[in-house]
Parts: sequence; structure tokens; C-alpha cells
Amino acid sequence: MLLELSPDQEMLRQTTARFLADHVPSDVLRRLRADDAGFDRGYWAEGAGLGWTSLLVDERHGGGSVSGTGLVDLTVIAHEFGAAAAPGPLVVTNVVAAALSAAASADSAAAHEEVLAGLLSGETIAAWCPPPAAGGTGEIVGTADGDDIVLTGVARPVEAAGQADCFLLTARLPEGRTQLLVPAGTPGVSVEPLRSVDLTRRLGLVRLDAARLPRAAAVVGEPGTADETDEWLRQLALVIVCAETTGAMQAAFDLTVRWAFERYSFGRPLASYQALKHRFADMKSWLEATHALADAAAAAVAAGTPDAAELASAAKAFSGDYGGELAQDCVQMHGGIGVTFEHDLHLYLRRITLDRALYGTPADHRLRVADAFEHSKERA
Amino acid sequence: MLLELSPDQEMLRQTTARFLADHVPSDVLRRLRADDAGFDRGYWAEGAGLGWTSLLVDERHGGGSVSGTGLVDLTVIAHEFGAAAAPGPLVVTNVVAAALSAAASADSAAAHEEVLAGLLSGETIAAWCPPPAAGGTGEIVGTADGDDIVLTGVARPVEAAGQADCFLLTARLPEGRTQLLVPAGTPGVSVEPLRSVDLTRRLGLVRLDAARLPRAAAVVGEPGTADETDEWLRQLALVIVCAETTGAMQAAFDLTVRWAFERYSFGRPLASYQALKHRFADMKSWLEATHALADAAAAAVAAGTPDAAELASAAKAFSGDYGGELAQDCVQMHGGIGVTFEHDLHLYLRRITLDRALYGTPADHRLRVADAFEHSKERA
Amino acid sequence: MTSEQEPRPGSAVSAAELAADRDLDSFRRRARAFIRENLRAIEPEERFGLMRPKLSDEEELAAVAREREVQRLFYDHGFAGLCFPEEYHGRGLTPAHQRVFNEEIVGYEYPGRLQAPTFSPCAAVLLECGTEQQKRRHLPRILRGEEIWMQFLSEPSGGSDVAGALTTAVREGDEWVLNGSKIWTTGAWWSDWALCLARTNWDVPKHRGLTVFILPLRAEGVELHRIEMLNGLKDFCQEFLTDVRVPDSDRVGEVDGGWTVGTRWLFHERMLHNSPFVTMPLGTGYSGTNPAMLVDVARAAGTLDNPRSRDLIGEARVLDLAREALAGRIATGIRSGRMPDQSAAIGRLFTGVAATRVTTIAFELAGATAAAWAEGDGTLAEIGNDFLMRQVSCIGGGTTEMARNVISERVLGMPREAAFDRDRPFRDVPRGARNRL
Amino acid sequence: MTSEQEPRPGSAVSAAELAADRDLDSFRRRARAFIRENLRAIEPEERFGLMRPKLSDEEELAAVAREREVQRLFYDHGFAGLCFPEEYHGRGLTPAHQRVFNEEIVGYEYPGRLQAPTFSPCAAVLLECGTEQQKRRHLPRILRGEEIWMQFLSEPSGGSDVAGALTTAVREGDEWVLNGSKIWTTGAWWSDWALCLARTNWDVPKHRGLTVFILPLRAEGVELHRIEMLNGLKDFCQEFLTDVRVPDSDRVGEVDGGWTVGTRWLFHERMLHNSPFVTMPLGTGYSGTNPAMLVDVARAAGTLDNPRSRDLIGEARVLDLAREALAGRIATGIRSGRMPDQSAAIGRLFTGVAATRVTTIAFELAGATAAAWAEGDGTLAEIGNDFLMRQVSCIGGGTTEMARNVISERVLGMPREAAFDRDRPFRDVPRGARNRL
Repeated sequence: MLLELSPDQEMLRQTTARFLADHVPSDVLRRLRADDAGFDRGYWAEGAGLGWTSLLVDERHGGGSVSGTGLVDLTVIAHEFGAAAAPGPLVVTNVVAAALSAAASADSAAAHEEVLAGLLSGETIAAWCPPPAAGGTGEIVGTADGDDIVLTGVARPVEAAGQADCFLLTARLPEGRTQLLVPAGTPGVSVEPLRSVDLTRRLGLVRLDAARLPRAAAVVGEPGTADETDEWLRQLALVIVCAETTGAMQAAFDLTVRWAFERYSFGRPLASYQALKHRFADMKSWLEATHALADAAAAAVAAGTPDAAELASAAKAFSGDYGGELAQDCVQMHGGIGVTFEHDLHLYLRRITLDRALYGTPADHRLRVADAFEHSKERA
Repeated sequence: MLLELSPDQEMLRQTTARFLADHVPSDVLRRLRADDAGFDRGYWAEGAGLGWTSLLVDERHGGGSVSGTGLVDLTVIAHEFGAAAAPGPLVVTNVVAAALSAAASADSAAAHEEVLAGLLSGETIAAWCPPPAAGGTGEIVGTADGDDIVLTGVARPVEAAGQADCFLLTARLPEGRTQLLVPAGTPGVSVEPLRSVDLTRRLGLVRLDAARLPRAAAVVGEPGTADETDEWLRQLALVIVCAETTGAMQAAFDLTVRWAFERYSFGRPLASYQALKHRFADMKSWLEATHALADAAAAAVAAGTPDAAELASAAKAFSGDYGGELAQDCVQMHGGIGVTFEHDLHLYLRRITLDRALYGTPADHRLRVADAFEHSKERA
Repeated sequence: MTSEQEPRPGSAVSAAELAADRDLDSFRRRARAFIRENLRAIEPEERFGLMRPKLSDEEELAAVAREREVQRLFYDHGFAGLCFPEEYHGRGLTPAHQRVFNEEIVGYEYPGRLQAPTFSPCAAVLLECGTEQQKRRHLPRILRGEEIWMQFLSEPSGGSDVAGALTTAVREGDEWVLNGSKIWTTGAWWSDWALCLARTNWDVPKHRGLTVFILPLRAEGVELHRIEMLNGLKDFCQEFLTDVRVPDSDRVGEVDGGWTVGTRWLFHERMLHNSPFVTMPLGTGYSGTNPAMLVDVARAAGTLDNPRSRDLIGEARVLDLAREALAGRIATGIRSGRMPDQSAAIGRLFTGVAATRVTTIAFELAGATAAAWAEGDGTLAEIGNDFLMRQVSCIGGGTTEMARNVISERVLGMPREAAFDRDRPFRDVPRGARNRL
Repeated sequence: MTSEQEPRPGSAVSAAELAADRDLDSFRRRARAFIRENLRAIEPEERFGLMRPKLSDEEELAAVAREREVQRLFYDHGFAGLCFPEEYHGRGLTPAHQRVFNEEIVGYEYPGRLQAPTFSPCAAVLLECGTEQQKRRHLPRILRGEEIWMQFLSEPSGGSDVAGALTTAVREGDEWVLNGSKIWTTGAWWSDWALCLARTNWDVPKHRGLTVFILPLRAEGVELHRIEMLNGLKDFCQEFLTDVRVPDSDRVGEVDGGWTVGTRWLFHERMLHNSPFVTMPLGTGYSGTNPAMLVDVARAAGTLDNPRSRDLIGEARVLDLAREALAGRIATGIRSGRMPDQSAAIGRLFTGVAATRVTTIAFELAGATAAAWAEGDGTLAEIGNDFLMRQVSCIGGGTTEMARNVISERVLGMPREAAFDRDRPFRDVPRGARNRL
């Protein structure tokens, strides 16, 4: 997270942090593992009132940022989500809201204003089905049948698939890859739940089995242009996820530093052992580097600079690998207590581990970085 | 190296260790960087008298082991070579001697007994040109012309190429891949020196440009059977190199432990700092694991067990990677002095670094291990 | 009950056969025949002990019961306690015999739950430090699978500092009254006895005020709580001791001399995988991911032919071969005296670090599916949870940090860490906010 | 000589132009024009400073001469000492100006040998701690490229313990007599002056008996020895001081108050890459392998399309981007006070570790050729020697171990290491066999 927030950003951060501390403290999170949805819709609607879903939406459609750069504002919220291991479909609703807002601004899909309004109010949950280029697997093919489109295929993993009222997905249509908004209740659409390492975040496999829907209502944006939009949405998702991972890393680190001061062994606090001190120093360097890279990626994606894709992938690769190592080092510092269900540490470890896998693993993103790097080097 | 040597092995070890300490102490090694050969032929002949080249040679041909397992005896010498960063073509002369001895035993190449005798006395230097499967690059093709064979191709890197009186190489002949002994003076044979990270060990590229030699004198072993022999020689080379790396690791480690006790910082010996103590503990675990794996590989290759190839590759991969890390950690413990030319540490770092690259890098050998492992798993 | 009335070891076998066991080859033949006839062959997958919640409580209890049966079979056929003295119903054979048996049992069921900590460290400690009466009472029963023991060593306050025990024993006449809490006992809920380290003197430095007791797990005042791990595993327990009364005859070693016992205790704990008292198929005793699984994982992920996958698989296999070779070297070295006893910590360190790396490699190979999987994902399922549990390999059985201390200080002889609990009465040692009971 | 007689900064430019420099945009335009007109554009390969012996002594001296020229050009055009006060012939501008200049100079030659340690820490220390006379005498000359400074800090006995200096200064009237040895001065053989930390009192704890002096490198009694590194590099020097006499007017700070100066000295040393006093193209100041080279290495090795190679290249590039982003974050944080000054150690640690990793990746990608190469192997040549020198990134400019100490103790506030040299007279501090002079 940025070292210096504007007063408005700081207020946004504090409001969200307090709300999460009040509504989803760690004992609530532990109970939510048994909850089918992993979160309460009332909680989500209240959070939406705090701005959780409006920052990537144009003011004309009811959204708005606090700093002028909504994506950076959103990273502040995502950071607090990570720091609280908070439940809720933050990434996917914001990605869908961004897509619908952009499409509505282009005047091509006024039909989705109602969904967009629902996302803003928190009453509607939308799930984004990441295409393979964004770390999803499976492909969806659509055929035209009169005024309808008939979709077949699968997408996984999809965050909040079982809770979503509608899905934003990309299908290969005769006119090219096109984004579509698919109501969850559409006949032929089904969701198979996946198991995950996270306690509260639910994922699913979305299956479309000759699901038929009216073209006019379904298409988002210009047909055949999904490649470009997908890339933009992918970068948005990466930025939000990286901010969340950073928050979870920060919380795990802070928790473990406190432990090291308070826990005594052989008459001395753990924090006095040089071997552990040096590992804390390493962790601190990874943590600050993750903050820095995540912020650099957010700024680049928000500004649409040429290095945005490379920085977003670098941030995802770095936070995924070093986030995992940091969280595991925190476990090691705690000893056995750190892997018990009653301890809070695994809440962050889980979040970091799931985030690492979503929208491309570190290995996937290292390849993207290598491609981008080779390409930019050849051009230079 | 084995924890328990037989009295004969211990005497072999001590004799070699003392000889090396007397003849090639570190200031001599430093001076040898300017020596074209990297070693003195008189030194080599004296060493051969101590048994350096006879352990893989059958008694019938003038060789013999001290323990009944010559390869294991040879690892004792190789370990001392590593521990002294000693010069001399230990790997290649022994590989060639083993090949000639085996061939002579099979009664197919009595013509090479003179060369073998020269290797045993140390008066002859032979270089082995490892085929691509053993980490070499380049290929050699031979055509038949009457009673002659005409060879064209290159081999690199070849240890002691510039110093060798003859080369053992594998050429693709019409009747299949065949091992040949090629005198260095043969017209059409030339050596281009390579630069290397080692101070005393010289490598070269051997080029054969329509080099013509009489078939009867050249062929080693049964024509067309080189694949099998190459694999055996490859394993021998790996075992010797791993033992040498282990010796160099041991010497670098011992040197650095002593330094840690003697060097004071902030009024305390380095050895009293927990962060450093823990790194010494890690190093010790890598060092002992390298000893263990190198010994396991030597025993397996000597016995020709089915896991010999996998163990030899595992030992090479492990000693290459962890040897490098150990040596670099030793440098770090020393600080700037550890990378000066006047210090001894780089002698071991160099030897480990060169050994790591010869006869297959760790990455090459991990692939071999993966192949062997998958294969053995599928059979199970 | 005296040992006279008890069943004799090897009663199912002729005296001549037992006598022939001295010869290793003949012992091997007899062991092989026994194993093939009596024990169930297991699948390769069962051999590696990933720390996953695999069994229901009922299944777990059934498994324990079967293991007690198998141990009894060992006893009746003269394969229990090969290196225990005959006077305690062991066989009085050599470590080489145990090694032969461990070689032969590879691929077959074995009573794994009864080996550690029952045979080592508990039985080993009893044998070394127990009274004659204690040995005659417990060792034969342990050898027959009738007693499963726990070690009451770690405490919630203690972490790596086992000698900093806060559990207190106060003498009342011929009895001792114990109060406190112990933790990280694996399977205490189906076990019988415990070896318990307690503080009997708070007015001396910590190592000089400890005493060891024998404790029945079902004694009054022992309250047992099963700890849930993050992956749902409930193998570990915590015990709360409230006025538990133990007769002085169940004391092991001298009053306040518990650390003399404790030193041997920790030695036997570290020697586990090389102990002559432990039956364990050769090459097991490693709780990490089986490298053999990695080939299946990469295949399921569709990347088995990718050079990066093969590099990772090769790396894991190399680590596994190194771990195995190193264990052999250390065992040989300690046996011959060429390496100090404390060298066992080298193997512990290497194994812990290698296991976390192999677990991470499995996680890498599984790709995104590691973190979110469908029931039908086969070998890819649960790998994410293995990753969450990864550090257990570097924590359980003494942390890798403690191993590094031991290696640097006891093996390499480097100066010991400053400790603020060495030369002052234990009650004055700083304990910090998190070390209260 | 007084500053009145000296050439004025910016003499080649009109006063109006200089005045317009306050505005950042206008400054940027002027800087860009100056740079394109006067400086040589460099190849991307030249931008990364691999520690290889590239130049002969003659070439090195020519390069130093050219850098002095360039620095003088800076001075004459008003680009030298942007953040130094005008009274010492600096420009009195802001750190933002230095940053703009550092952005604009990317891709062009710059006087790199004159920046560290001359501008930071030496000139920065003089500015903060020097007398008015010292500042007026030296700072303008430094800004004009006439004086190149060294730091006489490390000693052969000292390692990371710079305050444990054994070099002694004894007062004789108005002079000080220095004896001892300093080491790791880069390029002392073509330099002019040194800032020297010396012990003036052996009877107080070490930090309280130090004093800082200004020393001409060509003074009588200074014997200079060039150290050969394992790869043949002879940039570093060691100096032997024998009865070197320095007037008391060349003392910096109080007698025995050298550690007050030393603390700022070390701060400026760590701030190097973020210092407002240093001209350095943005993104340089990193002595490791250039990740851009890796693509060429993999291509030359024939494995550019191998997924494992691409994974390694991606890893290196990610580390490099992280290093850059982190440097920016730390600079911002320290500037705004959100991070303590000591946070510079975080960047130092990360950079060192990342650099060794990137060097190792180059070595991996080069395969067997890394260790034995032909003259014609192009980019694959010498990579083995880079690997041998790998740790320099974690040693030079303060080891990563010291950085870890600083981060844990000064940034995270963890308890400091026990030191046996803190509260006793320095002459009684244990020094060990290897710390004698």
C-alpha cells in the first residue's frame, strides 16, 4: 500500500478497516468455513455502501473515486481485505463493474445499467469467469440462433460462482471473442463448487450446456473486441489481488513480530535471537518490495502505461512467491501453534495461497514477464 | 569421503595428502596460473607412482586396488585432490586407463598396452573427449578409407587437451559408435585452448579435420559398442568429479570454520553470532549430504547396480549446486578478503565451479534423474 | 503380576528357530517368511505419511487395534524388541538384526503408531533410566503392544525450550501431585501411558529442578483436549493436569535429576530413524511429500514433459536420495563413534528443509489447481492443504532452528547462545507475556 | 585561495537561464539540451557495471580524466552540486532537480567514478560536519571535478566493525600523527583526498575514542597497494599509513567525537542510490548482472525457448523490477519521514540478494560454457568469473549481514546483539588471532 495516502484515501481505509474488524473478526471467519456462501449478503451490501464496488465505475453510472484514480483507491480497500482476510467477492464484482461501466460509457449496452446499479448497491453479486489468458481454464463457444446466442463450455476457477447472480464471460462467437453477461438462472447454466484452501472465499466451475440467451441483452461492449477488454480486466484483477496479498502479508508479519517480542525462550524474547532477527529482516525486505511492486503495478495499470502488463505480472509473480515464503516463515516462527485452526495465522496463509493461484500462478507470470522483457529488449 | 577407511585406504589418503601439501601448496597453485600446462609432468609421474592412475586398471595390466574396489579407492585420492585444489589430469587419465584396461582384458586391443603402461607410470597423459551424452558438445564422424579411418568433428570441453599425448574419443563410424584412441600428433588433429575458471586445470577444444589413422591401432574395444562403454566411463567420471568436489567443499568449509573462530567482530568471534552459526549448520548439512551421496554413487557405480546411473547423476546435481552455494557462503563469511587473489578460498571455489560444469551441469543431471525416476516408477 | 506369569516372547516359534536367529542370514529368512505370511502388503502410496486427515475416529481406533495385534504377532513370533534384553522379554539381538527386519518389512503393514514415541524415546529411556521394577512392569507390555506411550515433554509455554517446563510436581508423602499442561502428544486419545517431565524445584536453575514421572493417561485429573490443525487433522492433543497423583515408585531417575534423564530422552528422540529399538520399513520415517507422487501430479497438470516440471521433479528426487544417503552416513558415523551423537541433528535439519522443498515442488507442479480443486481432480486435490501444512516438517520433533543450534554448538563446537535462564533460580527467569500458563 | 578567485558555477550559461532553473520543467528542458549536446550516448551494455577487469591502467586513467572533464562541464553549465548550497558553489536547488537530471541523463555518459564516495558520503559529510574553512576549500573543487575523494573507513582487521578502527592518530602540537592501515578504497590510485576515521583514545569504549581527519592521498607516509581480486580486477586498494602528519585544521568534528561524524557518514553511504548529492542515471547504481544480458546468454546457449530458461529470465526481471520499485518506495518513505532513515538498509539487503541471484541465473543459463569458454563465445565468456565474484554484491558497501542487523534492530526495534566492546576501554576489547594489525 502507498506510504502516503491522501486524507480521503486514509478515511476510506479506516472506514473499511473498522467495518471489517467489527463484522468479520477472526472467530467469525472461522465460523464462516461452514457457511455455503462464505459471506453474508447484508454484510456485502453494507460494505458496498462504503464504496467497495464503486471505485472502477464512472461517475455517470453512479461510481466515482476519492482520489481521481479509482483503481489506486480500490487497492487501499483490497489491502485492508487482505489484512483482515475478509470475505466477499471484491475482485470479481469490481472487475465486472469496471467492464459494465466501460461498456455503458461506450453506449453499447445500456441494458446492463440495472445490473451495474445492483453491483454498486451490493444487492447484486457478479462473478467474472477469467479466460485462459487470465489464468482461467476451459473455453466457451457460442453459436448464433436467430436473436439468441447458445453457449457451451466451462470456466474455472470462478470466484463466488455459487453466489453470483450473473456471470461476465468471454465466448468465442462467429464474429470473434465477445464478452457476455449471463444471468445465473439461465437454463443450461450450472455451477459445481470447488474446494479451496481459503476459509471464506468460494470458487466454482461454471458449466454452460447449450445455455440460450438473447444476444441483445447479453453482449457487453463491442462484439469481437473481447481480447483487448480481457487484457484490461486481467490487469485490474491482478492489481486488486496483489494489493490484497500485500495486506495479508503485512498482517501476518505484524502478528509475528508481536509474537517475537512477547514470546520468551531460554529466558529471552524470540526477537533477541540473531538467527530469527535476520529472517525478520529478510521478510521485511520482501514485504516492502511487495508493497512497492504492487503500488507500481496499480499506478501503471491505472495510467495505462506501456509497462502496465509487465509490472502487473511482475507484482503477481513476486507477491505470490514471496508472500508464500513470508507466511511460511511466520508459521515457522510460531512453531506448532501456527498451524492450529484456533490460531489466526493460517487465515492469512490461506488468503495468500489462494491469491497466488488465481489469475495466473507465479510461474505463469514469470513467463509473461520474460516475453514482455524479451520483446521490449528487441525493440530497444 | 567414507567415514571409515581401511588401513590401506587411509595410507593411500595420507600419502597423497602429504605429497600434495609438499608439492602444490597454495602459493605454487597461484603461480601455476601462468603455466601453460597447469601442472608439471615430473609431479604427475611421481603421483602416478603413488597409485593415482592405476586403481581402475586390472592387475593383469599392471593396475590394482588397495581395497578390492578400485573406484572407491580412487575417490579417496580425488577427495584429497579437491581438498588441495591440486593440478593434474586425474579424471581423464583414469577414465582412459579404465577404458583401455577393460578393452585389453577383452583381448581386442592389445595394441594399447604401451599407452596403458605410460598412463600407469605417469609418463603418458591421455585425455577423454566426453561424448554429448556425458556433457561434451560436438560430434565426431569417421569414414573408412581402406585400412584407415578418417575423422572429422570437434569435442569440447576436453580436460588436459593441450597436454595430452593421445585422446580417447567416440566417433560415429559406419559400423556404429566406436571408441578410438587418437595420438595427439596425428595430422589433422588440433587443440584450441579454452579459458576456464580454474587456475590449474586446462581445457581445450579438440578439432579433427580429416585426421587419418590406421583402424587397427585406433579402435578401443568392440566396434559399434561405444554407447555402453560411454555410459560406464561417464559414470566413472561423475564419481571421480563428485569426490573431488566433496574434498574441495570440505577444505573450504574447514578453512571458514577456523576463520570464524579466529576472527573477532565487535569483541566477539564470528563463530558466536547465531545468524552465522545457523548458516554453518546449513553448510554442514549440505557437506555431509554431499559426502553421503558421493559415496553412495561410488559404491553403486563400482558394483554396477541398477541405480548407479541415477545415483551418479544425483550426486553430480547435488554437489554442483550445493557445492557452489557452500563455497559462496564461505566467501560471504570472509568478506572482501575472500575474493582476493592472495586468499586460498577461491582455489576451492574455482575447483567446485569447474567441476560443476564438467560432464553435465546440475540441470542436465536433474533431467537425467527425473527420467530415471519416472522410468523406475513406471516399472514398479 | 510378575513377568513369570506373562506370555513368553517367541512362544509361537520353536526354541531352535529362536536360537538360529543369531545368524543374520537365517534371521532374515525367518523374518521374510513371517512377514509374507502374516502381514498385509501395502500400496506404495501408503508408504509416505502425508499429514492429511485421512481416517475417521472409528477408522483410527480400528487401525490402532490392528497395530496392537501386529505388535503382539511380532512378540509371539520373536520379532518384538529385537534389541531389548531378554530379561524384559526382548530378544537380546543386535542392531544389525533390527536393520534386517526393517529391510524385510518394506512394502508391508507395520505398527507405526506404536513405534514413536513408545519404543523410542519412551521405552529406550525406561531401559536406561528406569528402576528394575519399572522395567519389568512396562517393557514386556510395550513389546506386546499392550501399552502405548506418549511423551509429556512440550508445554504450551515452552516452544523449543523443553527444560523450561512449568508443569509442577509437589511431593506429598509417598506421592507426587502434578499440575500443569502438556501439548503436541500425537494420538494421546488412544494411548495408555506417558513419560512426564515436571518441575520439582523452582529455586534452582532450570536444568537442576526437573524430575521425570510415569503417568497413566487415564489417571484422575488428566483432561485431554484434541487440537484441530488448520487442515482438520486432530491427531495432536493437549493435556491439562489437575492434582494428578503419582506414587514415588513411578519416578524415573533422581528427584531434581530429571535433566539427566531428559538428555537421554532427547537423544533417543533425535535418533528415532536410526534407533535399534524401532521397527520401521527402511526409507520411511519421512513425513513429507513422496517424490514419486510428483510424477503423477505433473502428469495430471498436463506438464510432465515441460522441462521446468522435469527440473523440479529431478530436484525433488535428488533431495530424497540425498536424505536417504545422509541418514545412512549419520547412522554409521554415530555407531562407530566417528561422528558425535549430536550429529543426528544434521539429519533432522536436512530432512526438514528437504521435506518443505518437496512439498513446495508438488504445489508448484499442481499449478492453479493446487489452491482450488474439484473432487474429481485426483492427485491434484489437497495439495494446497499440504502446502499450508508445509512447515510441520521443520517444526515437529524439534524445530530446525534447534537443530541448527545443536549442529553449530555441539557438533562444530561454536560458542553457545547467551541464555538468561542458566545461572539463576528458575522462578526468576524472565518469561514474557506469552509464556504464562 | 578564496572562493572569490575561483571560477563561478554556471559561467557558460546566462544568469537568466540559471534563474529559470527553479522551475522544474524549464530545468528539465535545459538539462536535456545540455546532455544531448555535450555528452556521449552510451550503449545499453555499458549501463550495468559488472565487476570485470575491463580497462587497462592507461584506459582507466583516461576514463578518469574524461570524467573530471564532464564534471567540469556540469559545473560550468550549472549542473554540478544541484543540492549543494550556493555559498560552496552548488546550485541550491531541490532533490527533485537532481532526480530530473538523473532521469534525463539515462543513456549518456556520466562521471560515475566521481560520485561515490566523493559526493556521497565524503562531500555530504563535509557539508554536514566540516568547518567553514574546510567546506570553502574542498566543496567547490569537488563540484568541479578537481578533487576525487576516498573513504578511509574499513580496515583489514575490521570487517563489518568499522568503529573498531585500529588506525591511530596521536596529537603532537598542532598536528596529528597517523599510523595504521585502511582497505577497500576503490580507485585510490587515481584519487586525491580521503576522509579518514582514526582512533585518538584507547582508554574509552570504542565509539568514544574516534576522530575524523582529512588526508591528502599523496601525503608523505601514505603507501598505496593495489589489491588483486580473484578475477584480476585491481580497482581496490589498501593503504599503509606510517607517521602521516595532518594539521589539526584538517580534523572534522570534535576530538574523540568521530562517531558522531561516522554515523552520518554511514547514513550517506547507505543513501547513495537515493542521495540528492549524487548524479547517477535513474535505475543504475546496481553492480550486478544486467537482466537484459540474460536473453542474449540464453540465446547464445541455444535455450532461449526452453521453458526453464524463460522461467529464470522472468525471475531475474521480476527481481530487477522489484529492486527498482523498492528503491523508489524507500526514497519516498525516508524523505517524508514515514520510514526511518535506517530503512536504507532494506534496499541494500534486497539489492545484494537479488544481484547474487541474477548473477547465478546468468551462470545457470550459460550452462557448461560458463566454466570453460573460448574467446569466440561472445556473451557466454567470463560469466563463470562473474559467478566467482558473485558475493561482492552482498559484501561491498556494508555486508548484507550488517543490513539485516540494522533492519531488525533499528527498523523493527528488536533487541541489539550482545557486544563485548561496548562498555569497556577499547584497548581491553577481545580481538582474536585474526584481528591483529
